[in-house]
Parts: sequence; structure tokens; C-alpha cells
Amino acid sequence: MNTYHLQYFSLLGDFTKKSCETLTSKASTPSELYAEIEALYSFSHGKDNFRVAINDEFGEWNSVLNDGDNIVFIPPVAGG
Amino acid sequence: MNTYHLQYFSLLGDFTKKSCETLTSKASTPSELYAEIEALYSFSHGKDNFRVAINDEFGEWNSVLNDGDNIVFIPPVAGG
Amino acid sequence: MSNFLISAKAIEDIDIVEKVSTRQSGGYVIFDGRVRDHNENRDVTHLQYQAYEALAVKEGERIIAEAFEKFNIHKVFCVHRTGDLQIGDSAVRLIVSAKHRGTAFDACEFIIDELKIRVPIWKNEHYTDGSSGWVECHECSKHAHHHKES
Amino acid sequence: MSNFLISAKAIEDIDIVEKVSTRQSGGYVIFDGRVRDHNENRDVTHLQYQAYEALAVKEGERIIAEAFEKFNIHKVFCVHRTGDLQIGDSAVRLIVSAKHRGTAFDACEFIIDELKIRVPIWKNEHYTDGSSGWVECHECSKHAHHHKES
Repeated sequence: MNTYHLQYFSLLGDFTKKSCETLTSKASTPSELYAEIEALYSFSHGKDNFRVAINDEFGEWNSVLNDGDNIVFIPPVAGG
Repeated sequence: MNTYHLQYFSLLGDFTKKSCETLTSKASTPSELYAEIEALYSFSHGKDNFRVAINDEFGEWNSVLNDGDNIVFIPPVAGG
Repeated sequence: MSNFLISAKAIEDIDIVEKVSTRQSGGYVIFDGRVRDHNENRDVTHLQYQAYEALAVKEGERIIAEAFEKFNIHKVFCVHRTGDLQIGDSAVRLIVSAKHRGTAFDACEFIIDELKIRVPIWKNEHYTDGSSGWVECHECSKHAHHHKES
Repeated sequence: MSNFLISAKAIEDIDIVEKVSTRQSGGYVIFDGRVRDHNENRDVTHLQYQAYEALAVKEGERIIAEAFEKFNIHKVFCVHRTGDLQIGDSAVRLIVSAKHRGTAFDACEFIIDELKIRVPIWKNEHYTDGSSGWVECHECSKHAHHHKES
């Protein structure tokens, strides 16, 4: 089991009603962790067009996560 | 003989040492009037790349001028 | 000093010109993006911007570094709002200085185009009927797809 | 009110944004052309601009009218200096508002490009060696040729 620090932005903040949290999880990739969040908060939005950040850098959905990583799922952006 | 009101800009102001004047002339086109100015002020710059304005509108070098017209010879511009 | 800033306060008060002025620069191009009163045929009353600041600043600075590689420019400064904005408020201001205007225009447009599809900032629009929603720009969806497929 | 102005006074003091603000406009693009300290490898100390104001304003307004025909924009304002300018002073400021940024960029660049070759304004540059000279931009020479030949 690893500990992950998550921040929630945009519609993920709406789904989770949180801006951040720390989770203990057996997920070892962002993909697995995202599926776990969907189940935990009972939403099913999928992650098409989403990206993921690991420790404040863009990462891959199948990157291997380490204990204590900061994870952010990034819905389609709309700055400017 | 017609009377023309002239304004001089850019290097034409340097050549004539004037910003404007009223001339009595037998020139009937801007081309003829320009040649007269060159002779009058002893310069020979030619009017390649110049344009001409008649009564505050762009005109042609061979337009027929009328008594009292305002004439401006327009050297290459450099705004902006 | 970073030349990409996320600001929770009004950016109208920031003197962005001073940040990029040089004696060598003849052309300054500014993009000022403001909240407009409609989007895709819906009437907008106000909105909120949210930013993932740590990554937004990194990605913003990367885009600016790319602009310096591509274009012969002197200086760049960019600031993007977070928080509550009203119609007419500036959401983003970007300024580029260069010797000549052409490169300043090209670099300014490049940076704002990339910012819109790459920088993690989100916009929640509120409509006259009381509803609200997170905006997905079509360009950035395409961009994410492209990343996944490549 | 005219949206093309010739000004003998500093244009830094004019609030150009206020002149084109609309609630429908999301994109504002500004071009700010300033005096730089060199031109074609010569060191510039200061300069003077001269304008044939009556025709400059007419031609400036024609260019803006053409921009409205070509681009889907909301408002335009342009002001050009005359008189003595120092390094760093603004010689011209131009602002375009539009719903979207792309049209604002395109219209702003179109207007300043046309202004430079068509509007009767002249620049006398003073150099560090004490000499001075009227600047001929290469584009406008070509433009005049084109007019003559066509």
C-alpha cells in the first residue's frame, strides 16, 4: 500500500467535493488510481482527454507510482 | 496662371526651408509643378517613389490642376 | 524573476509594459483576454478561474522558453488570473517586446495559443439561468488526444 | 469620434483600452511601437515625426474601414505621435477588440502594416554622430513603385 497526495481541479473537485486529500491505495499507476477515485466517489466520467501530473510534472497513465507521490488528474484545460 | 497652396514635408521641407507657401504658376499638372519647385529651390531629387495629394486626397501626377488647389508632394512615408 | 505569473488579484493594476521595456525594442505586442458576456450562445454573468499553480507556472515558462527559441524577441511577461471575475475583467495579459513588430506579433500569438491548450487552468462559467459549468475548449481536447495517440 | 488620431502630445497618457472596450469582446490586441536606440546599424539619440494630418487621418480611417470589412472585429483605436520623441517613447499605439483573439491579431497586424506604407507620416532620425536623416522604409518605396506601375 502506498500513500498518495491528490489535488482535485475543475469537475473532479465537483465530483469529490474536495480540493485535496491523502489516500492510502494499492494502485500502482495513475490509471489504477483514477479508477479507484471513480469508484470511491461514485462517478463515471472516464479520463478521455485528461492528462496526469506526478509531483508537479506531466506523467504517463501507466507510470509506476512511488509512495508519497503527489498526483493531479488534469481535465481538459480552458485558460486564456 | 493659377495659384496653388503647397505644404512641404520631410526632405522637401529641408530643400525649400519652408513648411508651406502659396505660388503663382503656369503648371497645369502636379508633374509640371514639381519640376518648377525643383528649379525654384535648385534641387534635383526626382519624384521616384513620391506620391501627390490634391486638396487632401491622393491624386495623379498628370491630373489637371485647378486654381486654388492645395498640393502636397509626398515623399516615401515612414510612420509607425 | 519568473516571467509567468498566476495572480489571485486584479491584473489591471500590474504595469506589464515596464516588465519588458528595453531600449532596443521597437515593437511591443500585448494580448489582453477579457471575460465576455456570452460563450457558445449562452449569456455569461461571471466566472471563476482555477489553476494548478505549480505546474501552470512550469508549463507557462516552458512555452515562453520555446518562444525565445523560435522567435527573435527581447522579453516576455504573462500573467493569468484565478478566482472570481466579472464581465470585462482581464483574465490574461501577455506582452512581448522585440526589435521588429512581426516577430512580436508571431511570438505573442504562439504563446497565447500554446497557453490555452497546455497550461492547467480551468474556467467555470455562470449563466443567466443560474446554471454553471466547466468549459472545455475544443482545441485542448484535440491536443490531449494527440498526446495520447503519439 | 474618429478612431484614428494624430497627437503632438505623449500618447502614454491616453487610455486606449477604454476606447474599444465592449462587453462582447474577449480578445484585445495592442501594438505599441516605440523609439529604439538604433536603426540599420546606426545609434539613434532621438527623432521627430512629421504628419500631413488632414490626409493621414483620412487614410488611417480608410485602413480601419478596410479592416472592418476583412475581419470580424468590434472596435479599433489608433493614435500616432508627431513632434520630438526620445528613446522608449511610444510613436504609435493601436488597439483592436474582437470576440476572438485570432481576428484581433490579424486585424491589428493588417492595420499597422498598411499604416506604415500608406499614411503620410515621416521620421527624422538623429544619430550619435550628430547627423540626422529622413527615414525611407523599403516597404513604402516598393508600395509607391507598385502604385506608379499599376
